[in-house]
Amino acid sequence: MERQSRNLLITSSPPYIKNGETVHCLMFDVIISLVPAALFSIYVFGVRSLWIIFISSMTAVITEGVLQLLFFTKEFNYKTPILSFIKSEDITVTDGSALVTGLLLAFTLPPTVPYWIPIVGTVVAIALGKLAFGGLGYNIFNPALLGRAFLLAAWPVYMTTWLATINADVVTTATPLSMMKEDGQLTPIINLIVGNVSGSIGETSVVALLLGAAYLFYKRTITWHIPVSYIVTVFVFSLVLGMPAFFHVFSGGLILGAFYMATDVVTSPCTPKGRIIFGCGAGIITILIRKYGGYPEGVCYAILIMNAVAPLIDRIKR
Amino acid sequence: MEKANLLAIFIAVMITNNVILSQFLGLCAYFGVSDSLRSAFSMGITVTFVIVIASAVSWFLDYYLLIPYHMEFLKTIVFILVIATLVQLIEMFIAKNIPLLQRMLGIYLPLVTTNCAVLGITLVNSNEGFNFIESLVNGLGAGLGYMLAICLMAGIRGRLMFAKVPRAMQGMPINFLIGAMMALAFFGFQGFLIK
Amino acid sequence: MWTVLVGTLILCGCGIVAGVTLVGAARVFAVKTDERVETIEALLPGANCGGCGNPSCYNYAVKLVSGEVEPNRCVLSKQESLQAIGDILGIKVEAALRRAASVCCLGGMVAAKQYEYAGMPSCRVAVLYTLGDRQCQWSCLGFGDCSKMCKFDAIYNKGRSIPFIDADKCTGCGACAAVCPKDLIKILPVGFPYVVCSTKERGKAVSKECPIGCIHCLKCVKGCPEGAIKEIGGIIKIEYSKCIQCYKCVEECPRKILKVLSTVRQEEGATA
Amino acid sequence: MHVAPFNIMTLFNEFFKGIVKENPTFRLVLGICPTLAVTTSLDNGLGMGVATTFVLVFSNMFISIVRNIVPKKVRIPIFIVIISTFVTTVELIMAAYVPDIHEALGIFIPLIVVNCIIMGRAEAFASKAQVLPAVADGLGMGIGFTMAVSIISGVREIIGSGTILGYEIMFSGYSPAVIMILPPGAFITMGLILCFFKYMGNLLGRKV
Amino acid sequence: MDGFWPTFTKRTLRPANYMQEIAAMHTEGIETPEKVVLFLQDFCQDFCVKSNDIYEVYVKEGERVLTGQKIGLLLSDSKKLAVHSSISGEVITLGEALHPLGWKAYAITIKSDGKDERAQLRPFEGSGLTSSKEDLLHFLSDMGILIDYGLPEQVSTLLINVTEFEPCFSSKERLVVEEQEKLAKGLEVFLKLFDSAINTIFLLEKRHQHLFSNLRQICSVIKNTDVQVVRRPYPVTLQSLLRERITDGKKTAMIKWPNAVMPNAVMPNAVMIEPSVLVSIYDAYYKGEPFIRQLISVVGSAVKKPLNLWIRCGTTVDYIVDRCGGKTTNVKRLTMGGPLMGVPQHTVDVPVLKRANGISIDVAVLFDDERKSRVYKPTQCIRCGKCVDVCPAKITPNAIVDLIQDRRYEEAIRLGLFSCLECGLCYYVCPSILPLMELMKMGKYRAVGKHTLLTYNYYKML
Repeated sequence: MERQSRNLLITSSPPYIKNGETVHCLMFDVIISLVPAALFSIYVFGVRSLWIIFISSMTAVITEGVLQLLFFTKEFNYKTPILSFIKSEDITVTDGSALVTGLLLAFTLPPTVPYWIPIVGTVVAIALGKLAFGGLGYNIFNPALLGRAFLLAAWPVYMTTWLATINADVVTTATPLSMMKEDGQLTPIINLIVGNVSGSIGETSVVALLLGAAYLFYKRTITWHIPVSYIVTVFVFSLVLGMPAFFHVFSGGLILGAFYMATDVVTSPCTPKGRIIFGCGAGIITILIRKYGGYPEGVCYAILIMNAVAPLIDRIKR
Repeated sequence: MEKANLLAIFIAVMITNNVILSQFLGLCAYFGVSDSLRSAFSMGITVTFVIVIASAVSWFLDYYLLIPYHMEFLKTIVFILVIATLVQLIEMFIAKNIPLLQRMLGIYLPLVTTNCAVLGITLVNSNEGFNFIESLVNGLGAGLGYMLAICLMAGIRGRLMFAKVPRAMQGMPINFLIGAMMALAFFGFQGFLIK
Repeated sequence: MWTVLVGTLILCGCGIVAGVTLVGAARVFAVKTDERVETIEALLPGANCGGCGNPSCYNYAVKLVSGEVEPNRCVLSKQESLQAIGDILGIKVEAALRRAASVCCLGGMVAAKQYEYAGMPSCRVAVLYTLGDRQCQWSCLGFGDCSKMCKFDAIYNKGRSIPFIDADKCTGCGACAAVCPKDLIKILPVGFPYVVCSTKERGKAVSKECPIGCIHCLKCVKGCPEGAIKEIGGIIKIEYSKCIQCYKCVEECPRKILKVLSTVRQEEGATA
Repeated sequence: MHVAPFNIMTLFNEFFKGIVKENPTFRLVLGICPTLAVTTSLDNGLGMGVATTFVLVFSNMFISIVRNIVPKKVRIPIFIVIISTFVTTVELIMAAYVPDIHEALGIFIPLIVVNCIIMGRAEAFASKAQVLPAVADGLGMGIGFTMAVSIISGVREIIGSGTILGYEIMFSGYSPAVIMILPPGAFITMGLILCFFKYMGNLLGRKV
Repeated sequence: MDGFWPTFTKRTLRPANYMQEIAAMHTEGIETPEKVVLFLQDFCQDFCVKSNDIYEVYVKEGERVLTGQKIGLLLSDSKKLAVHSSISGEVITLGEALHPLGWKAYAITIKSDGKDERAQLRPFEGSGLTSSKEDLLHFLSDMGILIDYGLPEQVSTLLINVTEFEPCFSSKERLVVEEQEKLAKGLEVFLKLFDSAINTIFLLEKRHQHLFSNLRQICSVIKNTDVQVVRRPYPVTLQSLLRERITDGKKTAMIKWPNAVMPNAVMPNAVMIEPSVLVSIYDAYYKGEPFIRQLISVVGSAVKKPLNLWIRCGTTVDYIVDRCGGKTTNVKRLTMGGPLMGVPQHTVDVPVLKRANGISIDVAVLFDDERKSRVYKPTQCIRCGKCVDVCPAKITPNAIVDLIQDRRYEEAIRLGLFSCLECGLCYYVCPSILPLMELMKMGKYRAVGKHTLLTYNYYKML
């Protein structure tokens, strides 16, 4: 009946050409752009940081795969899990977003954490931060930052023990920001830019991060609005409050946050104006926390708070 | 000095110890009324209004009636009476004089009576021994903090309307998780302004 | 003793002051409201299904009180609550016919294709391109936009198929009918015959497009003893006020296109 | 108006429905403020549960007694006054006998007044039922609430400080997740438990 | 697994000018086809598919007609438009035929006798009409050219859209290069329709800079004329939007104006036309030749070589496929109007869409074979905002589509659903492969009323 001799044409919605970009592309672009920073951290902090990155990203992928298999596939057969994994159309773990979350989470951890910390953090990030909302595209908060905020609140001791770089004589030390906060001691800008300071795995080297960011800009995976408005606001606002502006721009996780976390497409506003507001808001909150708050670093919380505000920004500025 | 103290109270109750996210006051309405931005905003305004007035009235009662006669244990009863009466009064007043506002706030006003934020803040005012101005500032900060949290929640829930939230998570569970995440985000303000 | 006395006095004082203020305020700011609306709203099912043509049960209750609509417009209410509403309003309520949604298409995926549809799996979108990918313009597209609308799980699709309607669960609210881009879903009284094909073509033109469609032989029209069945503008229509449920038309139909809308689940038709 | 007939079976029904079927916390999601605020440790949770149960039983009883003499228009203020009387009583009792729990619960004892469970039961049940069913209902609801609060506070205490009622129970080397006894932990615990109940409900509902 | 692995190529936000070779292609004429189908119920592609119900037929079945002979008349509320036979031959059927826009419509089918005998030409000079606006308008509609906004009294700016929105067409470019004289003279005639001197602006894309000198020459002849180089090309649907503003104030209440579309050019009373209309006007005014031929581009993977063709109106697609060296059995997808905004066809028997209205689209035909007509599977929106970045109407397609799927049409309209130009760029860039434009189109129908589509449909199912 269906097979007629007549040549049936295919009909679908009009645009017949695409620029070939898919969600996979976006996600793998981010992964590629994170490689320089990862390599640098392995060089500086040793193999330990490689292990943390590996554990974190693997846990992310496995968590997402298993949870999607259990709760998101429509007809899941307990007897043949692998078959239903392959057959199901609802499983989107292959799009690489879980890998990005795992990587970014590992980047925000200190290199000294015990190996179970990234596991717990990633499970929380993927399960509560992302899949509870229905998966990629629906989450309100950046999963990686959520995981980090969770870990920081749960195990503050582990999360604030830092490893010195290989060039230093001591083993544990403080990050430039906490040195600034506690002793008022400024770290030389050049050390901050190269990455010869202690800090989280991925956040130390500004050069490596900017290298990756340049790739993202070239691929148009991210737009300039959020990073530029974020960094400019931090710079200007810290000048206004009489703080060392260059130090605040290059220290801590600001570069990592501005280029990789705040630009997470799902959790930021989708109009250019909205993105600029988002960046400015995050910048102001970051500096406020760094100046007046109890924590030395405010990027994580600033972005999370702005994530909560993003739906409102979208509502107003579209 | 005086001003800095007031600012500290204001910031503390509005952001650092947000009335919803850290003190768990007024959660029923927070989850119940945050389904649309409009109603959330109305609720926020109503709560702010009622808290400020209730703070003022209860301060007078506390300071001039209960404390002189050492009747502090009657605080709860007296305050809740005051609040219930106040809400009723405001409702009637609005219904008569400002019908537009009535249409906006109508269904939320009765909800405010059983909102623990109002009673909680008046009790805190009394327990902390705030003076009149401090009570007012505390009430205003609490109300604005309430409004902030509920508006953010409404925005998020407006977006969630399009999300494919898993069935077991739909409704209350996901709302609680959002609450958790907002509380986590507001953690960043811990130790704010305290030197 | 002193404590008890003062405590009592303070409480009574507060109570009296509050009471007097409230009573006074109630006098000053009196606004008339109709309590019946709330009572009636409580009696309504509260599903806000829209079956009565109002956006919510509250609006329906307001209209009921103002006397604009009949109480039996609500399809979800049980007879007792309808009666109770009638008592409040002081009017007599007649029992409403039980109605259920029914898809008036028999062929669906059996009808001949005119092109391969590769767009979004949604009837409302597919209908943009020549009213769907079937040659028959009145065929169900089977993407199940209607089943996504149902609040009562009464209608569902199996893959791409004509939706199955569980008339037991169906309340006749009409949400599915409102969404159907081809108006194939109709809300019809249960227990009466209905025509399961909507085509306006006749004879061979139908057979070419769909092997099981209505060819308009008009045997049902001739067979009806009450003259309740008529062909108007190419559609066979049954006047339910005249129908005596003799089911002669159902027996007469050579292609079994007339069926009785029963509360039993409709049998599953052909799928793609 | 529905009046429950006096019958020992109905009494049992009224009692048990509050524990499982209409559990105020997990099924109806009422009175969440104290549920989240005071459940940092199991003894706090138990204290809160017992206090609420006490208030529930007595306020239900009294409201049921006075239900026929209270004019409809002023019933809510009167209910509130009755409830707050018992709340004040409980507060004074607790301050006298368990001062440390009273200290830990802080303003949440007076806030029992505005707990939706109590007001809700008063409005929905006690104002329409006879005394005995009302007491049974209050007791059932109270025990249901206490159970829910104990579960939440137990989970939070075990994970958040590695103890239960102050005794170390977790394996050595366990580092407690402090977040669980902080506000976000309360939200997370509550959300996940609700999700679990809903998931089980869906699972069971599908089988039936 | 195309698009699974990242490539290091830069992704464009606008389709590049693929098929460069067609740009250099000179236009070719096409000999008279064997048969033409001419509709008496014509439609213009617009926000809704509209049709006129009333028409007059001047020929009978079996009658012999000459090329350019007037055979029918389309009528709607205040407009009328003559239809001319584009070949000489015999009328074989009068009745329904499949229209490229999807519905069946009343049409005259003419079989060619191969002689292509011309009917008498009637240029404006010898027609005895006065040079008043009304007469000129009447003359043009009698020649098969409809100026859709009637007598343009309020119009203050005339925009001539030389930009090419679709990536693979070059018919406008060829028109400017080859028919520069006709364009200038046609514009002169067209300007006679307006009372006072109005500004005329040629809109030229940056990548078509080489046309600048040609257009400057036209400008030097005619007063108040200018060339403006713009960054983005404008979709043809913008014409309808602008015309809507001139003619129907009520309907435009639903449209949120794309104020940022054309930073300098959008004035309150601007209208936009395609250059090809001017060529037709020249032919009619000076030569007396009615609208019987049109320029199309033929591209696609099922075609051996892409072409710019002059065809007779009503030529069916299968003839063109043969003419371009393709096989009809190879054709898997047929689109009328380009890869971004075209109308999908489900059979090769349809005639080419007639560009009869002054506002309608320049037609191109796109054939694809099996390989090219692969369909992507949509995933969910990740809110990347790329659709917002590219949207020429400055609306937020992702938010609107969310609302449409939730059936909140009121809010969708408030967000500018009706200023969607249906240009297809949002789908082009969407990494989630969501059919945004399709959903917007659906939303427009549903927002106006569920039955709009059906009432405009010829079958009138209600």
